[in-house]
Amino acid sequence: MTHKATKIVIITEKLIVEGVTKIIEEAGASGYTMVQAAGKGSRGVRSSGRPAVVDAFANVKVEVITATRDMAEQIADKVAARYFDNYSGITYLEEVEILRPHKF
Amino acid sequence: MTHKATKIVIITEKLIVEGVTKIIEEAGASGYTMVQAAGKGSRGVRSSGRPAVVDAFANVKVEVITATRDMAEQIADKVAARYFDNYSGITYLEEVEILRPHKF
Amino acid sequence: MTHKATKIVIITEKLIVEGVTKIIEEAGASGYTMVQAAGKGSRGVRSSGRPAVVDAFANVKVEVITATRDMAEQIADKVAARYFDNYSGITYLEEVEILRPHKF
Amino acid sequence: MELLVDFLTRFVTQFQTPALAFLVGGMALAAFGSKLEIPDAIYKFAVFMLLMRIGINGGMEIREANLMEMLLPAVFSAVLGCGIVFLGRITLANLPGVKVEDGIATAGLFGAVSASTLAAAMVILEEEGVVYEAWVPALYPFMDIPALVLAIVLANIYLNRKKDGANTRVKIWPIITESLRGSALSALLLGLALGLLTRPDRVFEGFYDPLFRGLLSVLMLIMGMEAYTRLNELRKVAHWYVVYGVAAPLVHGLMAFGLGYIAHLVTGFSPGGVILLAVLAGSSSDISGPPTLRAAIPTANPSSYIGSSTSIGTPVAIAVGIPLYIALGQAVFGF
Amino acid sequence: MELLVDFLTRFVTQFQTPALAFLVGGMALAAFGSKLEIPDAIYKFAVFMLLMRIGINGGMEIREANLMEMLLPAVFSAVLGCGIVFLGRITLANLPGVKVEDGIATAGLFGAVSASTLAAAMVILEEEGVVYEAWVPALYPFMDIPALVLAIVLANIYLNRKKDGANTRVKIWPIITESLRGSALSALLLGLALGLLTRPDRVFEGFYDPLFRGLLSVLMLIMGMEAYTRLNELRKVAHWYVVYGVAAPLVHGLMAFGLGYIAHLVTGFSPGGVILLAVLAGSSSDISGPPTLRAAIPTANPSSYIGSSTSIGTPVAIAVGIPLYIALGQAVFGF
Amino acid sequence: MELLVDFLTRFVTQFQTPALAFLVGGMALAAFGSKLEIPDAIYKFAVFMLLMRIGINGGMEIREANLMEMLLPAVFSAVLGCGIVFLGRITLANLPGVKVEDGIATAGLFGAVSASTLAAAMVILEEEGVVYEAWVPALYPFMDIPALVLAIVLANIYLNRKKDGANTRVKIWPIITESLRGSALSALLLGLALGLLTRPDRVFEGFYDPLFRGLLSVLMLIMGMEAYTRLNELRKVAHWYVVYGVAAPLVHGLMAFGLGYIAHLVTGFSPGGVILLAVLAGSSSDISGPPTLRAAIPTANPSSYIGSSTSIGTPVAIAVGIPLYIALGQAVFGF
Ligand SMILES: Nc1ncnc2c1ncn2[C@@H]1O[C@H](COP(=O)(O)O)[C@@H](O)[C@H]1O
Ligand SMILES: Nc1ncnc2c1ncn2[C@@H]1O[C@H](COP(=O)(O)O)[C@@H](O)[C@H]1O
Ligand SMILES: Nc1ncnc2c1ncn2[C@@H]1O[C@H](COP(=O)(O)O)[C@@H](O)[C@H]1O
Ligand code: NA
Ligand code: NA
Ligand code: NA
Repeated sequence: MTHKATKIVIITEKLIVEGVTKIIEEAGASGYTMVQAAGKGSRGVRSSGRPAVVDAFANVKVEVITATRDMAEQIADKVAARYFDNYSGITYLEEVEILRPHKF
Repeated sequence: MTHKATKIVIITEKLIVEGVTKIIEEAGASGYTMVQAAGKGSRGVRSSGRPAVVDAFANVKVEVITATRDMAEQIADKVAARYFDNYSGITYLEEVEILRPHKF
Repeated sequence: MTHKATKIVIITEKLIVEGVTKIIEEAGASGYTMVQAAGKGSRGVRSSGRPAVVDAFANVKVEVITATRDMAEQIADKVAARYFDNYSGITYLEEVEILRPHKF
Repeated sequence: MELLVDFLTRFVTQFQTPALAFLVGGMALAAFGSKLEIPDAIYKFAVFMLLMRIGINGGMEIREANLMEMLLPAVFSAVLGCGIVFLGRITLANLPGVKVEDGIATAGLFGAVSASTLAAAMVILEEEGVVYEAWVPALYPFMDIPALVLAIVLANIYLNRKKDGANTRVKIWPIITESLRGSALSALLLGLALGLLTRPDRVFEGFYDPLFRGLLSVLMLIMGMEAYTRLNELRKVAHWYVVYGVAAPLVHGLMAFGLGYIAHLVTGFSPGGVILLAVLAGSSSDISGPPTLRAAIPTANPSSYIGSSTSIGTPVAIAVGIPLYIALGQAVFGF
Repeated sequence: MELLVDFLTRFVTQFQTPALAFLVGGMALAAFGSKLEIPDAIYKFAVFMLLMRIGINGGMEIREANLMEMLLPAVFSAVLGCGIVFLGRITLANLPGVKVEDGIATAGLFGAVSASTLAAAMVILEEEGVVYEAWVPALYPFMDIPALVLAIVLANIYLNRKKDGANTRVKIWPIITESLRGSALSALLLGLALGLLTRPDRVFEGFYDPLFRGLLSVLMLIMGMEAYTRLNELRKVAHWYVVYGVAAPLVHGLMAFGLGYIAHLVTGFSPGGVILLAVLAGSSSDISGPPTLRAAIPTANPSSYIGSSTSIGTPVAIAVGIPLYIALGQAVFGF
Repeated sequence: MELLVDFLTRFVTQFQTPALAFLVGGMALAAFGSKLEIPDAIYKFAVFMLLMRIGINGGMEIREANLMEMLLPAVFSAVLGCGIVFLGRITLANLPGVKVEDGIATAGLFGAVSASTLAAAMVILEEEGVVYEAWVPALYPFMDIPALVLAIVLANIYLNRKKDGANTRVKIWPIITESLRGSALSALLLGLALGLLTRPDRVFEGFYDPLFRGLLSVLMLIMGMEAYTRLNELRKVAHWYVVYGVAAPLVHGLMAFGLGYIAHLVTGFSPGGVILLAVLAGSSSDISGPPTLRAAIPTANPSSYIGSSTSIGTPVAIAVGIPLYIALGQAVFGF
């Protein structure tokens, strides 16, 4: 049997990853997963500060599985409020099904 | 409040990534995100041309959030039509919820 | 027209990736995709054995698109049963839509 | 007149020295759309090696140096780092079309130091046979830290005032710590400590020193590609950045040459040292400056400061600045 | 008879030379299932270093060379590059079980050049004390580009004709540009330009040259592992690829030896040069050839051409080809 | 008494030798929160280079060595590898708060060998002018494999008995193969084979040997950062691991010194060889040991064994062990 849970995905600049994970931990999530990413968005112009020719993968994609939808929205709001005026980034939510609800 | 949007995922060979992102941009998407990937599929035999022993992560996984489902399908169809006879790759769609619809 | 399929995601230690992909292949999946990942979870303490300062991305995120939900659950159960007592890892399922069902 | 001729000859010959040749080569490759990639790991390691080389050597020499001799150049370095930022604050940051915090951040980057520009000058001076006190490259942090810290403080003062007119105090110590923790200064200081406190002579002579020149050529290639690639970011910001990017390195270098000359008169600072001080001041930070500023002045647009520094400031500092200061040194000191 | 004995002795000794020993070592590791990994970044950097070393040295020598001397070998190189592709077109590509475009792509890869095979031969010749004009390795692009371009053109002509009988023209210039932009030719040409136009002597002697031999050993190890790993791809394609992979390098090498000998008679092309020309022709591209072909002839199955080149062609070109041409050179020129 | 003074002097001077200085420097950087990163690719390549250097040199020397001379030290190495594991099984693994399989895994790691500790000792001995048979480093696998295999076997026996009282047999051969396939032993054995069977002298002298010392300094830096970073893992396990981490390296080293001394008396094993044997025994595996144990004894908690080895065992083995054995050697052999 599976249980519904929410996944929140945050794609943003590597530079602020520490701040983002702090928000995630403070929200009480049980963990998170991070992947190196490259990308293009509306702020393609905002350069990362690392040499572009050697570090194209300067974005990160952070995923958090949260037990409640509330926690997911709270994380998304906080990250957007704190960072997305000055740093590039997007967030979105997805519904997922987990098998071992005690983990989250 | 959140809004429905579609995510299209394309997993294919690094070699054609430029062509794929061109299709995405021409379709009018507001951006895309790319991740290095390794994988195995039906065409495992088609080798990438880079030394396999040093470059195992020769696939890319490209994700695009599109405002309309139409745009997502259009991207998927174009990529498949143009490349998947000769290059390995798969595509699939997911429903996601976005918080700031003006971004997409 | 699109068809429903299931995506199973397994996030775990790189060390056991061979065992995990073997389970996936034995279950009859048509392929899988792997991405290097970093993460934090309940077992943050269990170290990977590779120098943490040089190999922070010591997790992998494995994704499998399966034609039937059954196959997905079977993979998830086997991986959890065989590994998750001793290695860190989580799994979850998502619904996706595929365009070319013969591929899976 | 003779100075000019000498400078021009040197300027042209300069393009044949490997440092500059690799820089120009990198630009040409990028312009041509080449797919050549130098892996990120190699870039990071080359930077580490350069800074360790500079640090260890500096440390070994400081061990034997008369510390008093270092004092005046160190003070001048800090004065220059701060002076450059103040200068940018009252010029660039007030120009039409330039956002104040963008201008301050840019001045901070130009006040800070580029390890690769410094390394290029060291190699060229060696080839020219111009000597200098080996601790001179160790002046790096004395100029780099004050410049970055001051820029961050000035930007915060400005932004606070704009926001609420209030007079919130900016905490300086965390900015300094943050800056010391960056990868560039960490490596340099580690090298300094190792050179000062231990006996790394053999590993220095067998590894860090012989690879210096070669890894520098690789870095120059990367910087050339980078300079070209970032050019289009500049198109999105005010033209004043281009003017500043061309003029600032030379103005800063000449200011430093002047102060260095005073140190020469007062404490016998070597001609080579004066030239290197000018190079330090004329260079703009390429490795740890940008992320530090990006994190500490988030509202500043990085396209403005990174574009003007990487695409214009650095090429000018290397291609025009270095031969200029050498020609000037020759004219002034007659070596 | 003596030639054969000489070749056999040389062939056996050859396995003790580092180049071949590392190649065989890599195969053995892969066969044994070793988990040893050489990181991708190191591989890319080693290839870059090798090509820069070859390019810079070539450039420095061309500066002093009599350009007329280079003319005939350069023309012969282009003739060989094209000749090899035509030969493959009328033999391999017409064999039963071989798809025409697969055969053409394979011939293109064998007509193009492998930097590591060339480097291995240079090291072995140096150890044998056989000298050659230093510009010989710079013949690389004269053979590589025509071969790749011709293969792409022939494949497109064939495919167009098959599709609609029409006579759509294939554009050649974009293919050449694309090929020059590849990482291998970019690095080689950059090195050539730097060697020709600037004074990179010190960085060459202190960095690119001394690391050459060592990084080559690392590359040979990788190529050995790769050759073994790709063997199973060959199992999925026609047996003719195995036959071609064994015979073609030697046939091409001997063709080149013959043309080189003519150049020796006509313009005094050195014996070492003749041998290297044979090595160039006998080698098959391993770095930039495969992705170029994959992008330009997408319908060709890469398992066929990469398998036959990496797993068979390259080991044969190194292990059999190089000692064969040296023995032949000794017999013919009596050095 | 004199021995103690000598050891203390040496201990203090030791901190000035590059190997230790970089280790301490790495710890300091990590403690300070530095953002310096040495890329994973560089780490992997440095380890590869070190093991190839040790292997090739060992192989070249074994070629000329009297194999009989090696026999006794090789047997002693295996005896030590097993002895250390048995010792840990009956001490550490039975202490309160220590899970039996955790204790066994830890003993396995301390019985196995660290290539970087070995390399550091080689560099220090060279600086001290202490000579040894060049095949001594090639004793590595004779100690490493038996230790890891025995630990895995003992843990499995224990776990099987606990589970069902049954007497399931543990298969030894797959464990040995798995261990030989690991990246560290693969590289070492490849180097040995190349040194033994081929003529890699030039590539050894021009590449693997000169880079040895420098890459070792980089590895020491990484190990220092790692030691500090892992310290907090230790807080989560029993205090006994700390005691074991401090005492075990020295006890094992002294046991090996004793056996080495017997070999000295019996077959004339050199004083330097005796010291290196002590270093091998005193070191604990940092590269391939941990993943091997993690895969083969999955229920053992890696925080316990990796923490005690990386954060305590290795620093003690290098900073205290190496000078101790040298002082002891001086006292005993009077060189
Ligand atoms: N429509 C999109 N689909 C997928 N990823 C996107 C999209 N838009 C932006 N991104 C990602 O989000 C990052 C920041 O976007 P932005 O803030 O728009 O510059 C980009 O670098 C992309 O990696
Ligand atoms: N069932 C699957 N689940 C997840 N990824 C897949 C699946 N099938 C194929 N892939 C990915 O798509 C790539 C190309 O697949 P193919 O065209 O079947 O060779 C593979 O290398 C995998 O990365
Ligand atoms: N709530 C979560 N959201 C996303 N990823 C997670 C979460 N919890 C754990 N993970 C990932 O799963 C890995 C293993 O988790 P664990 O077994 O809890 O240590 C972590 O390193 C993360 O990469
Ligand atoms: Na400056
Ligand atoms: Na060829
Ligand atoms: Na040991």
